[in-house]
Amino acid sequence: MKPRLDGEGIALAVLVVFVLLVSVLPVARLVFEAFAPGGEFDLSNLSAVLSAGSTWRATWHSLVTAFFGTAISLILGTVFALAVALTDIRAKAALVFAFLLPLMIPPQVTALSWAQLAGPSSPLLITLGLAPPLGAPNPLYSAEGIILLLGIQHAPLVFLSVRAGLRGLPREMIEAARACGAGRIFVLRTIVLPMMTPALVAGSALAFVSAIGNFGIPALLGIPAGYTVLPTLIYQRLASFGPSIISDVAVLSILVGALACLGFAAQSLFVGRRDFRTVGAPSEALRYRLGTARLAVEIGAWGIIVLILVVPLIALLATSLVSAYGVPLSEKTMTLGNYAEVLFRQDATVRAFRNSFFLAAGASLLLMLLAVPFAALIVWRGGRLLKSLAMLAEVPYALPGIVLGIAAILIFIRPLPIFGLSLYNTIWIIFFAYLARFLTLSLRPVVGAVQQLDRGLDEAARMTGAGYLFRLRTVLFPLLAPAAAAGAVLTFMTSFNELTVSALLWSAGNETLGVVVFNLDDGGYTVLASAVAVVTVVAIVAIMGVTALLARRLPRGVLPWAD
Amino acid sequence: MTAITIAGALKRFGSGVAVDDVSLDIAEGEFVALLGPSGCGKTTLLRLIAGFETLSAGSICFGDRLVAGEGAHVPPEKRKVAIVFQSYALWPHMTVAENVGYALRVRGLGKAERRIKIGEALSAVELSGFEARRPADLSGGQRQRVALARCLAMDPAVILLDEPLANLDVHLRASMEETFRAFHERTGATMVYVTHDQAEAMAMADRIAVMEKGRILQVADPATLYDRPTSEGVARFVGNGRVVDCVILGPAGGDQSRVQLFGAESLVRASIGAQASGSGRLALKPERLAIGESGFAARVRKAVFKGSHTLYEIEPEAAPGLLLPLPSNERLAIGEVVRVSVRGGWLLPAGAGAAPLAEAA
Amino acid sequence: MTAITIAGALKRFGSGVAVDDVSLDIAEGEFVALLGPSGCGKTTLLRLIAGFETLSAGSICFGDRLVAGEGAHVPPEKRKVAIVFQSYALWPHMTVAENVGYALRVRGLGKAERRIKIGEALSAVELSGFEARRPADLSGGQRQRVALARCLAMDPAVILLDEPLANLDVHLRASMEETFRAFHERTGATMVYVTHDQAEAMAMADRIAVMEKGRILQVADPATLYDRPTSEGVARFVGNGRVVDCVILGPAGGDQSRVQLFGAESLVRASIGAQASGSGRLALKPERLAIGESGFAARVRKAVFKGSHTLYEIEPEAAPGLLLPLPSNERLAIGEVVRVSVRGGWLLPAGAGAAPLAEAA
Amino acid sequence: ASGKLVLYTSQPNEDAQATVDAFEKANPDVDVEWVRDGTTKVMAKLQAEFAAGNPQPDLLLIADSVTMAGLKRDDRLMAYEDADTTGFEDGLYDKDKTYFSTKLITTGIVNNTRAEMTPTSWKDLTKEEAKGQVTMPSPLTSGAALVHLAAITQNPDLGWTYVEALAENGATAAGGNGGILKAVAGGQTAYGVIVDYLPIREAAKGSPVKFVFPTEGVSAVTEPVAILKTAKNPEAAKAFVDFLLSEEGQKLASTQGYLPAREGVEPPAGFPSRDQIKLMPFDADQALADAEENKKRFSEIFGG
Ligand SMILES: Nc1ncnc2c1ncn2[C@@H]1O[C@H](COP(=O)(O)OP(=O)(O)OP(=O)(O)O)[C@@H](O)[C@H]1O
Ligand SMILES: Nc1ncnc2c1ncn2[C@@H]1O[C@H](COP(=O)(O)OP(=O)(O)OP(=O)(O)O)[C@@H](O)[C@H]1O
Ligand SMILES: [Mg+2]
Ligand SMILES: [Mg+2]
Repeated sequence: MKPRLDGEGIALAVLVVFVLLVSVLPVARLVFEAFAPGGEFDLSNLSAVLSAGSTWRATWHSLVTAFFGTAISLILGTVFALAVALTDIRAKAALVFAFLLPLMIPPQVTALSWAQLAGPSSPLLITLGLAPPLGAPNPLYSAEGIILLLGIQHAPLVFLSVRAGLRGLPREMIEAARACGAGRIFVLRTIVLPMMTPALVAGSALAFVSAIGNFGIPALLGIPAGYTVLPTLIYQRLASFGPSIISDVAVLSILVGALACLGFAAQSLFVGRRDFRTVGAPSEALRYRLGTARLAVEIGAWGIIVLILVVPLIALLATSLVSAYGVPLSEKTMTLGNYAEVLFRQDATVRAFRNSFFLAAGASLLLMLLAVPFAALIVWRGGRLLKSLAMLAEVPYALPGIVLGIAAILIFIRPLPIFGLSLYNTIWIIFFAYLARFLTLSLRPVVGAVQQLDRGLDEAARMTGAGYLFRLRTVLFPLLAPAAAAGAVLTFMTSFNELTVSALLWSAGNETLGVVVFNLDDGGYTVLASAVAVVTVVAIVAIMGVTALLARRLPRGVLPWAD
Repeated sequence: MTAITIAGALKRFGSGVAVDDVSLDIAEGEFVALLGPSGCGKTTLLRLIAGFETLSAGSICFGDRLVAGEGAHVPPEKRKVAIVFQSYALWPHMTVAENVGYALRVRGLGKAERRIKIGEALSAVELSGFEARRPADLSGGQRQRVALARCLAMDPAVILLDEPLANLDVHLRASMEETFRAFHERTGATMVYVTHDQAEAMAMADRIAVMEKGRILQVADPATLYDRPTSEGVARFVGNGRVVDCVILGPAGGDQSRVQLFGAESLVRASIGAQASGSGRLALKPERLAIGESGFAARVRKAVFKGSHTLYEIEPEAAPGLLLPLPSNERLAIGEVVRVSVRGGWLLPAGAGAAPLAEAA
Repeated sequence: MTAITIAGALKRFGSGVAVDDVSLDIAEGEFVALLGPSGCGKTTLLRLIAGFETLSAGSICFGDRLVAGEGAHVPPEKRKVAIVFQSYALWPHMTVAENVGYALRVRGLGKAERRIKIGEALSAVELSGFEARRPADLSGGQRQRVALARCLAMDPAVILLDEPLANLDVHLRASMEETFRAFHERTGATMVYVTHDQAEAMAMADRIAVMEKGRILQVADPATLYDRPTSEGVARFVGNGRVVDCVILGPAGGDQSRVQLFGAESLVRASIGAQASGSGRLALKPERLAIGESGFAARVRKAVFKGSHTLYEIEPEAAPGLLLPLPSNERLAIGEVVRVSVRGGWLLPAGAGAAPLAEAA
Repeated sequence: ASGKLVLYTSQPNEDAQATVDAFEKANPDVDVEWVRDGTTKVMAKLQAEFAAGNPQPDLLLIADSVTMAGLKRDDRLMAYEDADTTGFEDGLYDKDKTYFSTKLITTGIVNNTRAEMTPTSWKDLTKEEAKGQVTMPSPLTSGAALVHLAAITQNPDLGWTYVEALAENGATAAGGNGGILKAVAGGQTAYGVIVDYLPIREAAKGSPVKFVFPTEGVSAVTEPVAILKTAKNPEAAKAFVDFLLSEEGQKLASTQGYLPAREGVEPPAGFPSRDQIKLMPFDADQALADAEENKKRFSEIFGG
């Protein structure tokens, strides 16, 4: 086929350049560092790292925790998505809202609050007078604990992806099966879930890659138990001395990237051969009547919400209301001083809110705009170039944030060749890193959605002579809006209190919320850190609430929490 | 015994009424066709029977069992009815064989047995050899046939079919009609068949229910429906009929009446108790008109070649503006004036035009 | 001037061939119908013309412009053709009005103007008042009509229609046919119309291309196709025809021949240069058979009520096992022996059965 | 001195701000830009900058002398021969004057006030009462913990046998000092090994913890300051070092709640007086040489 410079060709070129820039460049820079530390070709680091037993032990641990963690995310996220999308349970919007919020609570907080719940005492339990005596080793400090928390932390990724998929399911598909006499479970097993494969796979791939790259949870729960995974190993390497650190870390990062690509390979394996295109229009949402089981399901759902959201949130809240960590919360000790301190006295907090909002909103919007054409090109046009680009886009998300930060420093510390201006020490380097890191988060749900789309809908628009951009705007975007919005929500929420990438890249005036929370916490001001975290959650709730008010102006199904 | 009893069924969508006070008894083993214009509520009625929609009012019983209405709603999977969807609703992730064999899997049949039944069903729809294809790789008509095979393989007691042959050519259609008839004879299943194609309905159904705007106008066997419609709607809808004004001159023995039509006198059939005089409404079918020596004068306005014959449209001189279809093998020129005799019309019962009769035969 | 020239078009799907060496010239403003059994490649051919599929071999030109083949492939949006999809492909997120008005928006028309055109298109398909509905809330036939309206509103120079009336009842169909014809006359658009319904094709098309298994068997005007098929396939497919063996007795003046059929002698039409003797193949249409005093003896096997007439199947005594359709208004009993005369058959050109002729009229 | 000065530090935000403010007040012409992060992150950032050949800071003010010894080994530091070290013990600055201690952050024992025992000696942590109740920062992630491990193992009375005894008693090693404070204040464990200022400061605010200086002595990280060889503004950097080592700078450290390194400066409230605090002997260069070996051995003992 002759190269054409039409809208699609231009879009393709833009996307290729974008992915090369934000995904391939950092990865390539790391690979370069692995093979040629400091610019000179030298494989001694590579072989040293790869021959160390600890490397492979950590790799294995990473695989195990990510795999089982993903399994938990998959189950939890899918069950929630099914309950919300296909049944007549009540208060769906609130449920979705509550299910997504844990994305906003730093995993360390969740881990800690659960550890406290299982452990001998906590501000909450002491306050209630239920604190057990200082006691036995905590069961959460184990591989199982890591798996459990990874599973919970990433369940919303699966949830959003599957829910967007379920919106496109024509109801006749289910009805035809019911007419065959199939009961609910059978329909679920043979029709709904298989047809949701693209969404399920997209969601689990995200969960898997997130679990591979997660640092907070294994750091908190794994290190005490002597259970090292790749990101914690990388962190430990960084804490050592000597000139080969960056190279060592680069080698380990390549391993992480390889594991992430494994997830992607599994994804193509699952989706590649089968067909999920639904012909015709998706109909309005289905409502399975649960009858008497409804109450039980509702109680179960809210029970899970209590565990994954309310408990950590209360712990966070309790901590933010006392003057010093460990002080029991009572009428006398309760104070709003921490809030006053972070909100009114430390201008860094407010600045960080502004920065993080700008970064998160900017990155999620830009990535959403790119994800739709990119996903359509990947699925409909195919080709090896696009497939490998899609795979490479996954890697920066899987890398521990600190490594991506290092890669960004390696690339941007010198002024840009042509423009002569330097991104280093500006907010733009963080923005760049966010684009690199969250591209896949925005992209995956949309790819899943395109795989389910009837291509005729685009063809019908082409017939009218509509150009590429016009079609994008009027047909593809609205049709893919639920999935694109799911991706944007994921991106926004995860980047809003992102820590590990910005920790290396921030500079004075360009703090992010994550950095502020971490710096407070690290400096021993846990109560202030908790206060900022609570304010962050409140801000997110407010933002979600405002968007819900605007929901009527958006295409249906765009906002997961406004049905 | 009645297999399905629909009593006063009503279905609202928002402010609109899709099915409006429909009552219909369907006997066991009966083959009933639902006939009516697009958007008249056929699909909705079928979906109500299958249980995919809940009734806004009325009730539906299967035998003695109340399945919908009065607070009850038996879910579709418990109703044991098979359905072929207008949109096929094939599962894209399954092969043709898996689609067809789904119900058998639900029933827990073994693999070998399943394969045999799938093979039978596919060969009944002339799709042997397509087992391993995906629905997306089939032509429209092939998809429709897979949907049919899926239904046939279920061996159900009640089958609901929603325009199952719409995308097939005449020959395949004839052969599918044959398949249905054979299936119906073999299994004695009760069938409700939605179609917009009258020939199909006439050819296969024991009884036909004609619907319009959510209501049933008439339920009767094909010949009755064709020859003795009880309402103008049915007279018009079935067999490309026309309803014209005439003057009743008086009864003519048997069920005949004499009428004056477009200035000429004709003998027509009339229902028992039809009016004896005054003005009446006469239902005419195209093939009841014949060009000859006698009859009223009409001008040929249009000719459409139909293969086996040409369909003319004629305009009676006595009723300018009214166009009547008339099939003929003769060659007529546009503008030519011919004499047309009426070989049998049907004098509609009085008041048939005003209120459509929702009545079971 | 030719609007579309298809030369040796071939389309493979995996190992199968969906469109096989098809050549067809379509003149500007012509109305061509593609007729053929399910799965014969009609949709694929249409998609090739529209540009949604790439050719495996051959070429397609619009006027002098090469749009597909020989390494070129003009994308669909640049071809300026409108298409109505068999699966409708309505945009679920838009209202009916937005669906219909999409092309106008593409062209940058103002809101007011758009509204007028949308209103016109919708009223042409009898869907006025449905502007604000979503496709999901429409019946099957209504969806199909929205797809039609969307296409009409585009005012295109070339229109491709893929079974656009499959889900409509006879009356709506007739009225849509009328709409198409009027549209065609008004705009002079070139139309390619896929259908499995012969009557539709006969009634509307200037020429009809009959397809079978990916190949074009014959392209001709409706009457020729009906009366003078060049191959057994066409003879059988069009007008519910049958092809039977006969013995040619000799020419009988004009284009007539005398043949011996089932033991009786008949006069039939024959192509110029038809065989003068020996055994031949005779194409029969049901309405060419008539029950009377003379002719061959046949037994009535089956009767299907068709409303305007009854379609009998008769079995010639001289050819047991062969069933011929025969429409009649007479009442015949099953098993009765009747005499059937042939009022006109068509002696197929020699070799017509062996190799289908892909030829333009 | 004048111009722009870039400082990388691991001091807590508030302290860093106070230090910079005080310095700028004394040197109004210098404009200090500072970046604050955990030691590991600061070092990772710095290493990446080294690798890219463009280190940004003039000046480092980070946790421990071992890290500085490493940088010195890699020839990254500039010697400041003329630095005024009066009042500083010998061990508190590099003999080549490349880095200088600015304060003493000692590592001792913290216990929850609800704990059964109040430990006084390192060895108390190996007793039955403390079984499974001790947590400490991991030398794999915390610089202070690595220094502490080196000091313990360099101490002939304690050594590796003591470390092994701790492990046998079910002690855990996790993360950094912040986590230890949370674990002990939150009551997950009764005892912790921790740097002094965190529990002392929190106890003053009412947190249920108590800090103990064990009888054998404490290890200390000294938050050394150093000038990079690549410093773009060495004059201002030297002025900053001078300020930190001056009596005024040391008093500031004291008001921030740290033990000043310079003799004769009043310690902050809650601390015993300087002469009552016993420091375990410590050899930074040796510690650097042993670092990898120590980490390996530690992780063998504690797993991971
Ligand atoms: N994507 C595909 N992959 C493989 N085979 C295909 C594909 N699309 C169509 N076919 C096959 O090509 C042949 C022609 O299909 P096409 O859709 O053109 O038929 P059609 O004439 O439109 O039939 P219908 O009247 O049933 O719609 C069929 O046998 C079909 O199974
Ligand atoms: N979900 C819905 N919401 C609102 N109106 C609906 C809905 N479904 C159907 N309708 C309307 O109800 C009426 C009956 O629809 P139905 O699908 O039963 O028609 P139908 O007789 O099957 O027509 P067709 O022959 O065109 O398929 C139509 O006017 C349709 O627009
Ligand atoms: Mg319908
Ligand atoms: Mg087709």
